[in-house]
Amino acid sequence: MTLRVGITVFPGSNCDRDAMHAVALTGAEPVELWHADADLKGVDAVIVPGGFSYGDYLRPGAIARFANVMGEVERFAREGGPVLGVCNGFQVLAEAHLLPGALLQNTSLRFVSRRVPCRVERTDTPWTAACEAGETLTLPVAHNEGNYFADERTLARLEDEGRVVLRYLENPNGSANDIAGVCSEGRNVVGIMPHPERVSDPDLGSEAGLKIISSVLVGAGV
Amino acid sequence: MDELTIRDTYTALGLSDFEYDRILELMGRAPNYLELSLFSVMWSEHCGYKNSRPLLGRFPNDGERVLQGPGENAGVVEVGDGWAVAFKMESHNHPSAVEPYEGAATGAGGIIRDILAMGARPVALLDSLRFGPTEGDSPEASRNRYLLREVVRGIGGYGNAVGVPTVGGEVVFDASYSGNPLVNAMCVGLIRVEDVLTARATGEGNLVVLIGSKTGRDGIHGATFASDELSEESESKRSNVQVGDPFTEKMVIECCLKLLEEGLLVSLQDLGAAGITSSASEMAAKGGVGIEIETDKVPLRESGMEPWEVMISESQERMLAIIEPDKRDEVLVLTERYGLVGAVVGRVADHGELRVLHDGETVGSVPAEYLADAPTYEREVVRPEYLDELPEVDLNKLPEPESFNEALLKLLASPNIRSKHSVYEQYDSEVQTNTVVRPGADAAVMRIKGTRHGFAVATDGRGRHCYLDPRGGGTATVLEAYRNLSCIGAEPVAVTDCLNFGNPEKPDGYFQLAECIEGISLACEALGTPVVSGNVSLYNETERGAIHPTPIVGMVGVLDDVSKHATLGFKREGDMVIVVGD
Amino acid sequence: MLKVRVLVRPKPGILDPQGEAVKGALPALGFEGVGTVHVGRLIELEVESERDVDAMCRRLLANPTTEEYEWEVVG
Amino acid sequence: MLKVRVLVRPKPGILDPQGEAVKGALPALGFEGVGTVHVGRLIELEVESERDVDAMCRRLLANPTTEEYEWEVVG
Ligand SMILES: Nc1ncnc2c1ncn2[C@@H]1O[C@H](COP(=O)(O)OP(=O)(O)O)[C@@H](O)[C@H]1O
Repeated sequence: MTLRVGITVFPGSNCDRDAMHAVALTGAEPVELWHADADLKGVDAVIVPGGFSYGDYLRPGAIARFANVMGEVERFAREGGPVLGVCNGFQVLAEAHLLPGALLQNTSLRFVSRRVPCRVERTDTPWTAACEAGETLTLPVAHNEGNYFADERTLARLEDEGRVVLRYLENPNGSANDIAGVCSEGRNVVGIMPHPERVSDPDLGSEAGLKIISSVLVGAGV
Repeated sequence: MDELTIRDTYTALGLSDFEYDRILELMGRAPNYLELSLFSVMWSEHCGYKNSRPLLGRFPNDGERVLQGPGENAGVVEVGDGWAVAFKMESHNHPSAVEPYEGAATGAGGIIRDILAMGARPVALLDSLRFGPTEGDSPEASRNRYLLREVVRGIGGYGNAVGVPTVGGEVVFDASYSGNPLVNAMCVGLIRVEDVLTARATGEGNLVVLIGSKTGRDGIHGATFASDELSEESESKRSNVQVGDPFTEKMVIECCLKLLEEGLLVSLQDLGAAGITSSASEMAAKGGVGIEIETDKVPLRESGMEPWEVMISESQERMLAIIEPDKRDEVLVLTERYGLVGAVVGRVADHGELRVLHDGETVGSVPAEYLADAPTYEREVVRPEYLDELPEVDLNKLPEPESFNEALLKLLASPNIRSKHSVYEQYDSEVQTNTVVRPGADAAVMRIKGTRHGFAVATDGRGRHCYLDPRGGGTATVLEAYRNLSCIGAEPVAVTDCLNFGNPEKPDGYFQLAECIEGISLACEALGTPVVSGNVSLYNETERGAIHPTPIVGMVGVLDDVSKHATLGFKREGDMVIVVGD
Repeated sequence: MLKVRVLVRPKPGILDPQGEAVKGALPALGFEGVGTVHVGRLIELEVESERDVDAMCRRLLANPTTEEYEWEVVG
Repeated sequence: MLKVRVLVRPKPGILDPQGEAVKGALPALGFEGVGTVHVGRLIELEVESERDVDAMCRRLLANPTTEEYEWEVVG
């Protein structure tokens, strides 16, 4: 059976095609999920990709979360379906309250595009199952609002419950506790700022990110 | 209008007495204000290349791989496996001097649409930048820092959001650019050989469709403005500057590529300087047909716009397409799907004129070929005196530094040599996942998904060299780009350029322009790298004088196997270091 | 139509790097003696009734995790 | 210290893509009947005197090319 991974496309998404390419490299089938259609086309997992949905106007992710497709993504997530938000996708999931916290502007007040070493903190999520706990992945970040914020209580809770999934070893944006990615209480929804799809193709020199993209196949026993 | 007011009017529009007389002669009657506006924007230096066209003919344009040379929105060269790249460079110097963020952003947006107009998907951006010195506490240095910061933010703000990676460029500091920064953006697009489009209107009765944003009073007379010297007065013309919307541009890209994929377009053209006027008249002139535009059908952002304002508005993120009448509904369904304005605003006619209608009445009509054929000025090339007054420098007489280590560190820390990572880290250089070699190397290397092929691209410019020796500097600029590509393992194939110069009406400026073009041409001929597209930015002068003559060359090379490329940096201890060449 | 003005600002205690940057830039321009600075968002909209305005703010215009808002009818 | 509130908004006629995007989003949330929407900036600062505020607005807080501003002392 081929696993089918849906990739949402909002107006202004710009990593949707990259995510599809990476998903195809894992052997899964990428399925485009158009923002205006409240239809997940029966996919087994969903990736909300990076980009500038609705131009990032107002706040990144603020408008995209109300797109028709997001109602279905929320339902899918509540039912335990694996959902990965990458960069703008993380922002969308946070705005939709599928993940705690918010992504504020980088403390440098600048867009930051570089490779950052990150430590995989947890492998008990559908999007890190193929990684080794504690391993370092060098992943590209490219964002203006990646500075993870949550109030003290929420942060303490995230740490206690082991919900910090990915942590920067060199903090590029001022994130609280060097957080690069978190998961939901049910652990099925994961949001990360780095772009695994950009380091998933041997032709581009690194496959560090393929571990993340392909993890969902492990969980599904494919 | 009496004679004096007429003269005031055309002078205010930037037309000379000679040009006005020429218009009278061509038209055989006095033009009305709208018609005069059409001439004024189309005959500006920016659109009409009045001072440079005769000189540009010198560039070699042909080559085995060339599918499209100059004259279209971008040049196109074949890469292999049925793939081609379209590329062009363009300046946005004046807008960036006045409003650096939006000036740079709309510069990136404009060049992306040029590539799109060829039918290509934009896959890489480069930015070649020049600023005055940024070190120190002087107001000038602080202004230059502000320009640097905002220009870089503007390029990133647009390129990052629109999803085209910025993969290379340059930043150079020199006093001659103080108050007149150079912002040149280059875009490369990928296209199948058989899909290359031309901006040519054909088929009487075909429809003209405007796609993208609503039209506002943005940049009215911006093209004329771009051809003025910067002065106190231009500060007051600030309302000319347009605001970019990369979000809409992204939708314009996806929508137009979809329309092409579905075979719904006859022709496509971007709306740049001079807006609908330039796009429509160029498409009509090239196709040997006429175009009628109904200004009341153009969706407006502001109420009460006059027909002439609609015709020359430079509102960003708009494209003009020619379609067959029976494709109308399909086209409009798609523009709607992408959340864009899609409006039938005119039709192709057989009368050869650019005719403007409002509420059914003709409010102006000019033969398109007149608009597309601005008068050109050829001047005498006179060697400037400054070249003879340059101090002779004997390198052997320079004192040796006391400490070579210190001298080396000082050199490495100097603004023009030190790492530019603080600039390119603000650019997304990897979106689209084709970037094989990212910024920080001699050239960027891009792969073509699904093939082993790739291409490499670099920009170079040598303003000071061109000032001291215009011809030699022009040649050296091409050679530098050629070396950058060679070093990375690519076979250089073609060139785009942006000619940034001072006032060509002054003998020094004209000489520099002519000689740099000669130098570039000599190098391109010797190396077999034809010039397939380019852009000219003249009148780069402030009260303090002209910038250094700064032709920027963007060169593209091909790699048959993209995995076989070299990167910078010593790899292993014990490896040998070899110097090649003189 | 009613004209409504919405002010959105970072919640107290939330890091406001933009505000800090503005505060940091002012002395260099010769403006001394500036205390705290905060940067937020201004949204001005025309609505038919004020009934929905609060819901718009809560659901879209402000992010309750990091921002607070106030609004008033101004015309 | 005086508390000053500065409102910065796009000049009339200047493209306001943020405002357009918000306007476009509201119906999907079930809020109909919204007219124009404009998004700008709110800056709140403490100053010792109001003397310099206008100059601050002109030189730093607003971009005179594309934006207009107003300010008032609020406390
Ligand atoms: N404005 C810029 N935008 C993007 N990349 C840049 C820019 N300026 C410099 N770079 C990148 O930094 C690297 C070094 O640039 P430069 O010092 O001009 O190289 P070189 O002197 O080797 O030609 C190159 O990879 C170049 O593409």
